[in-house]
Amino acid sequence: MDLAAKLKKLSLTLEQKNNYLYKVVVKSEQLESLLLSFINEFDYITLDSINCRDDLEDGVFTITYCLQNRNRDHIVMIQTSIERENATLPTMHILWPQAEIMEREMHEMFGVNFPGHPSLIDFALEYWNDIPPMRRDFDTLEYVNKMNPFRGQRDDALDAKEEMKKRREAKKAAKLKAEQEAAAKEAQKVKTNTSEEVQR
Amino acid sequence: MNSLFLLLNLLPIIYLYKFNAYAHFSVPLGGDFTISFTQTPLGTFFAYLSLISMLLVVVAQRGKKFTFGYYLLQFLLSMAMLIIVFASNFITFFIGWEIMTWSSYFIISKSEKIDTKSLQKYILFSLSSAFFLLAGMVIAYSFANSFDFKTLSDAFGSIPFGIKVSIITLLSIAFFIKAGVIGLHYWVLDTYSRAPDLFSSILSAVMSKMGIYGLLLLYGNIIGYHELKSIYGTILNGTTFGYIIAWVGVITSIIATFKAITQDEVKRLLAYSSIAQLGYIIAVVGIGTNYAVAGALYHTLLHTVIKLLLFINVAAIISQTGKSRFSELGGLIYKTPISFVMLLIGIIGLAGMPPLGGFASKFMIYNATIDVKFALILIGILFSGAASFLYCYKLVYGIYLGHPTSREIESTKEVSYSYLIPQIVLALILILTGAFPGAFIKVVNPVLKEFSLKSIPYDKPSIMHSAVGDFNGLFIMSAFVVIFVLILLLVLKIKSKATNSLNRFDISYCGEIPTVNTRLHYGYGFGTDLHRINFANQILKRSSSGFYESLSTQTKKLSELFNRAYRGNIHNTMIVILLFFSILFFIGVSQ
Amino acid sequence: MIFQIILLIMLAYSVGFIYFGLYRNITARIQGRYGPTVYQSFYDSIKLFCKKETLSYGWMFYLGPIIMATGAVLTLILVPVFSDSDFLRSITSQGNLFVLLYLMVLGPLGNALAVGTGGNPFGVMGVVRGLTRLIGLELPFYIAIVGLIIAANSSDIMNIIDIQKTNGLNIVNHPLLFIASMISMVGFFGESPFDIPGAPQEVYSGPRTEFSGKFLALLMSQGSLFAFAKLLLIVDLFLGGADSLLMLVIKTFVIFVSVIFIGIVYGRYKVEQAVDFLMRLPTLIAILGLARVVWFA
Amino acid sequence: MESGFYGSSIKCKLEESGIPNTHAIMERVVRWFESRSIFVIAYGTGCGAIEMPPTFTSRYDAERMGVVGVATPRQADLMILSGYLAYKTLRRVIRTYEQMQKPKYIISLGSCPINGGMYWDSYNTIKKLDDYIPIDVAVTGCMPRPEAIIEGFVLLQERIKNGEKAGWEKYDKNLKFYKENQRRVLGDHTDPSYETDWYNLGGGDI
Repeated sequence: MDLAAKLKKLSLTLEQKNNYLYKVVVKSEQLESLLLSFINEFDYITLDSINCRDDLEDGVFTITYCLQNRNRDHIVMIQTSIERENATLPTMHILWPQAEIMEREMHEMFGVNFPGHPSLIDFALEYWNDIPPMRRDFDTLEYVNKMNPFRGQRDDALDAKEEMKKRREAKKAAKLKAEQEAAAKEAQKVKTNTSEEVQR
Repeated sequence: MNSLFLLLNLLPIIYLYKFNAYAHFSVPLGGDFTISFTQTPLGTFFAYLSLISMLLVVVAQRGKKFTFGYYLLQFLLSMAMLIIVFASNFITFFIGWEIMTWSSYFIISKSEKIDTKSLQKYILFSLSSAFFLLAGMVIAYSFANSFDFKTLSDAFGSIPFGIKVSIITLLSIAFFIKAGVIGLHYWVLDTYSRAPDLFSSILSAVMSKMGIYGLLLLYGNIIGYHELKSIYGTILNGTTFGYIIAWVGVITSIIATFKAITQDEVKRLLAYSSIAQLGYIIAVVGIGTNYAVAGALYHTLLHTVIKLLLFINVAAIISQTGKSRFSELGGLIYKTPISFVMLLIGIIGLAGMPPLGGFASKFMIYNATIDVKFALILIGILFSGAASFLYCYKLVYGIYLGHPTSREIESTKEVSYSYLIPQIVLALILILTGAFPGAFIKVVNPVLKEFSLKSIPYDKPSIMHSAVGDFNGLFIMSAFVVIFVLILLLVLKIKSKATNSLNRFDISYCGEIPTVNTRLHYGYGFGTDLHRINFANQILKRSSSGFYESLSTQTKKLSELFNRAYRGNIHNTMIVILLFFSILFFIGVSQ
Repeated sequence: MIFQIILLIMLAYSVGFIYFGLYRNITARIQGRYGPTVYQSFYDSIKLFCKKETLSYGWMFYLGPIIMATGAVLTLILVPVFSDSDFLRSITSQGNLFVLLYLMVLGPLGNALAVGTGGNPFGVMGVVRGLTRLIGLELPFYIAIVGLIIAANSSDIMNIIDIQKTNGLNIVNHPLLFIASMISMVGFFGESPFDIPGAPQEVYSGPRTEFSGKFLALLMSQGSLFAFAKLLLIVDLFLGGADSLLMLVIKTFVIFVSVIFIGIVYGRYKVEQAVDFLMRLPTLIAILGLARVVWFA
Repeated sequence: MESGFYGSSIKCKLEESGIPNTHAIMERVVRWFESRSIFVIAYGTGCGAIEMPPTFTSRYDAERMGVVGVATPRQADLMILSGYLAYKTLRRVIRTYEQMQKPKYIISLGSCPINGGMYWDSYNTIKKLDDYIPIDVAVTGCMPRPEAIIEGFVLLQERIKNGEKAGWEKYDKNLKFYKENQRRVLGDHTDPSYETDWYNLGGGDI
């Protein structure tokens, strides 16, 4: 497709994931100009999402912009990677208005900074004073245990294993009892029959 | 100095008290021109009205810095109004009218908020009213050969029909301009809102009533309602003339009411509301039955009282806070409680609610219209009355209720006593007229006799009689008070305690807490719903200003034309002047 | 006479509450529910009176509901109850129809002051919508009232009742006026489609947003009194009053139920839609009825 | 039918209360009225909100027990918290609860308010709601059916009628405990410490 040719000029490769999903990998310096050209020249008017992946091992965030053009027949993923510490990205809310809230969420969850963003205020977490929760070095379980520990068991609570064993035994005993009673009934029946015969 | 002018304003009242009815004295100026006065009951009523309200305004002006000239002009104005109400011929009336115009003009020009445009508006409209008056009286003179009211009214029957109509129309327009009928109200708003705050009360309460006095004098005294009936014929049970004037009044009141609701400036709202209230009066002035005249007079009195109260109150608040818009004021109820109560009494009167006097006058007006079966007129009045609740509520809410809109408002103190005393006096008058509505009939009956209408039955001051049923003001007020007190005691006895909220920002606001930047005062969005209602929108989107603007531009063009004629050498000018005089000469010959 | 007044208030209180209970029941049945007991509104009011806390925003807020209740009681005692007996006749003769028309608005305005003092913008929004709706709502009602007054040539309700004795009920003589005033009544009872001012969804239950405990209870009680007074007024004006308690209850109940049945099947108008509607069809009907009174009677 | 039933129950209660103590009797009567009319503010915090409409509308008609929905916390006696609460929600919930007028009760729906439920390891969801505000009746289940909710209403009504110690009394008694729990999770931003100096501008005093 002609998009590949256009990207060739920018010395970028367009690799095809499947028949509707394409992917471009760019350096973080190129990103802004590329996105500009995508909306201006290639007419990709829709920004589906901005995704962030925390590659702790490489010490980078991998950011992915998913774009669609007018005839919504395929998606182009523009992928770039930025440093983890004091990570910074250009804000895209001028090109795509919906980018504002996506970037706001990313800033809150990963601590990525967007210079010139109009509203980088609290989004879902109010007054968050820990490291951003979606980073992989943020230990969720520890945080949860610190903030709101589990509810301890009630003082009249019972040990589950013991209870199960007791119940099983009780069941067994009941079964056994029932069998014995049945046997006794049988015996009685026989006795009565014999006694009748005796009367006759 | 203030006390001196207090005395000066007090003197005529005392003098008037020992003045006997139908006293007459005149100063001949040679020819038909005489300055002559007669004390009629109608004139006495209006004289008392203007003098007492002037006195109260002077009381309110105590302790403020007004120049000697200001006081002098104000005194001149009140004297001018005395001349008007006691004049017994057109010359005297006209002189008084002119003095009133000019003195008020100079007072208004002393305001710091005034600008040239509105000053020009005021003087232009006042002068045009004076010229209409002049034209009317000159035509009348040319047929009756006398400026005197009495001789004119005797000779009026013999005047040809067209001339009668033209005289009535010219004089009516002259007075309509003063009263600010819709279409001729262009000057009212800017003047009322830009004039000195205390003088606005005089403008609205007293000077507009001079128009009403003129109308009553013209229809009742000079021409006479029977004459009007014979001129215009009858419709339903009243006169056609009355029907036309009534429609003028009703349309005025409805349009002004809807305009008033959407105003953001306090004094502009009051200006519109006073136009609307005068609309009620004009609606019944023309009808000319005894109840109609009584209603007109009664509403004149009460509107004077109410508008004085409201304007003085608003002037006090403006001087205290320096703010004059609803979107800037608000939340003053616990800062200035006495003023709040005064304004509350004022708007209850303005809305015409039963316990206070405002209802009695409106009741008379309703009866007058039912008496002559002008159903649509009555419905129009009732309708604009229902709409007027909105601006009454806006007035009290925007200033006193809701949340304070700025930090300065928070530190407001109670207004000074020189403002409060007149308000208290006026509020007492309102309450008394509410309790004893019938007492006013004693004042009206002589006027009715003067107009040769049959008088209204009167037995007790607390009972208001009318053609279609009567009501007992004292009973309703006392019942209201008693029930109120009982329920209050009941509620106080109930065991569930009412704890006072620590702060007024602790409102249930969907779980959020409003901050400084949250706009909690609804004064911002008040009356915006009206624009979405078709009927109201039709009224609100039109305005008379466009017409007058175009008129002024056309006049400018015309003057350009004349200017071109005068430009150049002296000969053309001479020729133009010669032509003009020759035309005049030929006209003179031809007659 | 005091005894009679107390009797009347008790009657109106109980009857009003039972009517509102029936109203809730009928609504429930129409919606396919079982519905609460008939005395539910009474329970609610008692509960609210006995709340341990009640929030107030200063003396004006305190007095507002009391003014409203006063207006309701005054309206109630000024409407004639029985057509023949001289029950409270000495009081009802003190006022007339115009006094009632204005007393019906006095209470809500008094309460509006309290709402403004509370300072909740939702409450004031509700008040403004209510007053705006009133512009449209009063028009057909006023026309109907004026028509009746001109027809009877008296604004005294007793005379209107007496005239109906001689020449037929007004509902028969002036059906158009009756229809118009009933459409207004739907609004006066705060029924759909004219119930925007107190809408819980749109304006956060409007004027009553900040009221709690005994104030809310007071508002509810005066509402039932006021409703009964309005029903009495309609019965007196159009159904020729009631000569016995039974007839009174029957006639008022018939009016009440018909109002419910009109109101219950409609959605909720916006305020401008409501006013536009009221200014078109009901006003036209009322004007026709008025014309019939003024010219062809 | 209910009225008859409850009426008889009141009568027998009075009989067993021995010496007729008018004050106690009045208390009982008032409590009975309170139990018969409950105004609900339904706070849809989580997925449980979807069970609210069928509870209050034609299918399971809660109004027949005098349980009616209202819009504002000022008029409400009972707050229904349906489902899990994020910290952000918890702040509003506390605000709303403190705006309700006493006596006031809370019903929590679902297992999330009890022990976190499926959000047991979420960094933004509280586990034990009763640490922050007192819960009168906790209806378990994920989600509880409307029948269960109505069961909760009936239980609450019984408790009110018997005059058992209600949640708001606990909240008043150990306010310190609740407040410090709230402060632990919400930081120093719990109500009423949204400090603007507007906040201390007093209203009018009677």
